[in-house]
Amino acid sequence: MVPASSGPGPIGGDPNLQRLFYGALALLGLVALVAGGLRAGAPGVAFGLMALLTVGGALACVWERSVVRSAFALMATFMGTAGIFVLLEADFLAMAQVLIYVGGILALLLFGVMLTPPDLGERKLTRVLGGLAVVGAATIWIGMQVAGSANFSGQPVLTPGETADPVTAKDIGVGFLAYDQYVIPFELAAVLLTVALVASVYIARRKRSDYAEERR
Amino acid sequence: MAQTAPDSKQGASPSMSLDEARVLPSGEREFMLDVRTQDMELNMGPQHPATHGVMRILLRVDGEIVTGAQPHLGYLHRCAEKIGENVEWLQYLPYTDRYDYLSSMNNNLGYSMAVEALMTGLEIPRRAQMLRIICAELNRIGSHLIAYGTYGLDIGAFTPFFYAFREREWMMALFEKICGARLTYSYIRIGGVFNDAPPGWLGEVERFCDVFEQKWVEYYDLLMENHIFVKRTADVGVISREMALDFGLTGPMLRGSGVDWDLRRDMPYSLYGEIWKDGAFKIPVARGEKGSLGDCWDRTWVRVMEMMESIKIVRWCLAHIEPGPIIGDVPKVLRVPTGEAYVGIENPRGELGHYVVSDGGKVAIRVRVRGPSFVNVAVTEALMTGTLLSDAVAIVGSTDVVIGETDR
Amino acid sequence: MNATAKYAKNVWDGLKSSLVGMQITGKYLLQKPITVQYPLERLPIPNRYRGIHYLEQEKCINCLACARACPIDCIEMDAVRHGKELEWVSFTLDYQKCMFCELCVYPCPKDCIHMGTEFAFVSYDRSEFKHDLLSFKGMAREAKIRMLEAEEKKKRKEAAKAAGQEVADEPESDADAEAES
Amino acid sequence: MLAVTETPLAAPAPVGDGNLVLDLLTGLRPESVPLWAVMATSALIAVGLAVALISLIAMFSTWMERKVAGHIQCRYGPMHVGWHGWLQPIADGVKLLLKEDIIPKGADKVLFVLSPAIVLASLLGAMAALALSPNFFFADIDLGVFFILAMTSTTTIGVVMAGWASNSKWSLYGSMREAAQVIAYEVPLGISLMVPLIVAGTFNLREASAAQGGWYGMHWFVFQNPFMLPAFLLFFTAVLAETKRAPFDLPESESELVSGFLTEYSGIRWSFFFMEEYAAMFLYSAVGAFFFFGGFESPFTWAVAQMAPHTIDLGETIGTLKLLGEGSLLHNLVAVATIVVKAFAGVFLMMWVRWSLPRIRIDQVMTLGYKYLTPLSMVCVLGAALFELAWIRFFGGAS
Repeated sequence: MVPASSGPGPIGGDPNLQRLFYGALALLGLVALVAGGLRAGAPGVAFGLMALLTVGGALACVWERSVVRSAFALMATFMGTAGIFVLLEADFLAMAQVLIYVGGILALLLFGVMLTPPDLGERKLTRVLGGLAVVGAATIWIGMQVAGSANFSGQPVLTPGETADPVTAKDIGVGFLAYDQYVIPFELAAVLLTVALVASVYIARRKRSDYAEERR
Repeated sequence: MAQTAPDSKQGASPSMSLDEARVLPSGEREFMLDVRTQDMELNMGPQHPATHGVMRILLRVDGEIVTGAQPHLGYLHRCAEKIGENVEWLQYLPYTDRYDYLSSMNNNLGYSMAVEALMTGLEIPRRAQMLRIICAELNRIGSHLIAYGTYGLDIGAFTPFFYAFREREWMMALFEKICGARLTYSYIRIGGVFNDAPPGWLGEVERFCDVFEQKWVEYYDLLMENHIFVKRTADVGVISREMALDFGLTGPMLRGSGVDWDLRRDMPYSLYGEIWKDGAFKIPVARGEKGSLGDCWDRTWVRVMEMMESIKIVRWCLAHIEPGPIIGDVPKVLRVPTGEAYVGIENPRGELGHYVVSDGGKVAIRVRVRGPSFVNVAVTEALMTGTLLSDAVAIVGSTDVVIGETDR
Repeated sequence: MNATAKYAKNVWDGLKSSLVGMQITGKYLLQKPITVQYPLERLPIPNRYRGIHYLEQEKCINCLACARACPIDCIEMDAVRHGKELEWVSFTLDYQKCMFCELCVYPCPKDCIHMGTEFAFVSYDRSEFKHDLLSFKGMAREAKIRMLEAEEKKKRKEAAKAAGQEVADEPESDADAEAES
Repeated sequence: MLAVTETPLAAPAPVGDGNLVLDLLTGLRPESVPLWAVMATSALIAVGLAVALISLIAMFSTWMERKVAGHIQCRYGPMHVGWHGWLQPIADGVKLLLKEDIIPKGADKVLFVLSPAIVLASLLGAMAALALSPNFFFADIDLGVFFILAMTSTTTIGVVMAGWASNSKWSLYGSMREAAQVIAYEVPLGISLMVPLIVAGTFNLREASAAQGGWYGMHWFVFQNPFMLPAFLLFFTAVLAETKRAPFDLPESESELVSGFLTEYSGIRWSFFFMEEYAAMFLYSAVGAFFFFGGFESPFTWAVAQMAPHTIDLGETIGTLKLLGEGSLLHNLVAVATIVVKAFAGVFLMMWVRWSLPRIRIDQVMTLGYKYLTPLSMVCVLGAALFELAWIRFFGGAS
């Protein structure tokens, strides 16, 4: 258990870089809020706020040098996601998100992360570059997908003859358990998470030879 | 109980084999997760609520598990023994108040008896003996009340502490009436006591005994029988019989491990031999009722039971006390005959020994004190290894150390 | 005891002992507190209380018995002796050191130093803990008169001696009458 | 925020769903002001009220705690500021505000400052679901209890953050214990709440309260099902652990961890954590009152509701004001009094337990949570469900 400050320099890294990053984040947030407000009034502002929380939290999570701070930034992401669920009138999903992700998983995550010493070489360009390339490619791909399919006019997309009662996010929330199509992926994800958990414990396991060394 | 002393420079020194499950005395098996962790050094004290003063315990912890502990003493050292070699015989008396400040009467008694042992021909009047025993036993009650109350605080129960202090307050008021002080009495002097009991005092002591007997039941029900308390203290910090003898433990620590040894009975001094023969009191010895023999619960139980036995002794004295002189024939300027003497008495915390050497002058040439707390606290190091952090606190509390006495 | 019985016993014990404890504390919740509101209300202090000293200065003969008896030498006294009379300079007691053991009280041949019932002792300045127990400095008025008289008598005696006359001692009552006039 | 999004924005018709403040504002609204502005104003008023409520609860609870502790321990407790010291919390508040603001040198300043805010904010959010009377509430959330559980679980993160940011080993211990403890006790807390939820059939606090109105206002859930009382005991125990109250105050166990996660905090930041603690106690007690002990319902509430309706006209803009009868002003006031008394009775019970019992060790906390409370609460849920089924099957479900 090494406290956060044991590494050289301030916890957050170079203060100027920090200021630059968070300034840019604040600017992004302002843009999101104004854009949302102009486009859709009060709900738009709410959406802008939630989007800022989600995206900003995710960015800060990647940016921050201290693992624990990253984990705390994740909280903003979870809360923002929950807010978006609320805006989509999926109340139950939103609350489950908060209860399970913030109250449960994040607390567990912190439990583990707080025991981890900081990795001082984590922000080396050579190490970050590969990840950055993958993330960038993914972002571009998702952006293209969204741009191709999203409807920016604000009007519901209706094929002729269909009534205006589409499946809402609320239904999707319940549908996770009700509709056959989502059950298998859901269970698969659960199995995958369990395997990952067991694997991480296995990796962190102390081997007998380690004791032998320390005892000497 | 092989112990590995914690070494701050090397890595972890696991006290138990980590790849085996530890079998608790109750038969449960306790597993340790086999995950790579790093040990942390934790400074408990000198300012910490659980160290009962200014003791420092250097803990080496692996998460919540203590892997090593080392008590550090000396933060309250006042050179009491050296002062004893520089002031006159009587003048040292106020200093004896101050090493175990919770049982000053007993300290006074121990020192006075050590000096009296050298003064052949000095006879202590019977009334003075009675008053001495009444005060010493009342003070034992007060001291055990503190032990009980602060142990409750260590475990997390606040209220027993206040109830204990309520009765202790009365006890102190009684002492205030007879000698004028509430904590540092200097009441028992060489040759007797320095003040007779004021009128009505003995009756008030009787009333105190009556009320205390009723309240004692509450103490027992409130804390000793409480399930949480039992779970916190039973099977924690087990001192086996052999270990207790090896560490030289005395008093409730020793009796808590099932060793039937009490100086009041086995090496009787003052009138205790007579009282014992009269069958007035018993010596509570732990039986391992709630867990295994010698755990924290047993030690606390011994203290709580001793309070009642002290009440019985006080009652015996009240029944047998008669008017008479209160101090023997002691010259104003005391010159103690040449010789050396060691007198050990049963303090609330164990055997308090005074070793004095005189060359016939007004000043001792050597005063040595065997403080029970100093000896008892040594065992914490051995007990804490392999326990949880909360247990470490419970163990320190159960030794009932008074730092003034460990450091002197 | 098998596991199930143990489990049930744990639940039962925990519940029962908690309720017993709460019953005891609840009983006291309804009773009147035993403490007092200190600055407004004070508990009686017994006569033998060993509080802050007081000195009967007229009786004191500056014999230093109390200072010698003190284990920590916290009493210091200073007086100038004019024949039988004392001119007081100081009689200080350092309460930073004093441990209220009452050993200074018993050796006093004139029974003039006592311990009072006052115990509250608060100050912003440590130097204030060095108390001067004197109620007056110098000499008491009567003592001064007695001293002047004695000196005058001595002078007269010497003058008479110088004059070669044998004068008998004047009676005490005359001296008193003169002093009063 | 939730009040804004709860009802569809386009639909003008029943705005407040019976909410007094919202109805009043809608009545006063000039034509030019858009509806969302009214709802936002209402939400802001609600936020202000919630903040005031938390402060008031914390003030009264601290005074009560000190008095209860004092009298249990044969002392008086605070006596000097005001009658029996009832203004003492204000004096303390002023003192805490004026204290030096200390941030330790090695601390992570951002997180150190942020954590009290997160702790208090999440509790403020949770307060939104609390209904004070049938017609006076902040946000009428269908999943009221679930929302409260979700929001209060967020305080854990704040506490963990405080412990980490302090950069003290004792604080770290406190926050680790908090994380472990809360994760362990959220399960039995939720499951034991399932028992009244089965009987009530709703997550909404107001609806649950309305379901207990029979038998002259004494048709409480505890009397409706034999598994309700054990479920309440389990719920109460889990709540003690969730709110970090003794005997589960391990995150800040004074005798072991100096002050746990609060060790490095001082002044007003420190008091934020205490405001959170007391407000959480109140909130959970209120939830307990709603789902076990009748909510707004008591013989008094019932009697007021039975009175003949009496209304007065306050002009065109506001409309009529009901004084007596169901849904009237008096009915609401009595309901507020009922729920506040019930909630503070719960708070008092927590205090009584705190000053009577010793603290549990961390491994025993885990044992109690996972091995005792969780299975027992599951048994309670199963039993309650079977009992309900049997009741419906054999007695026609007239409960």
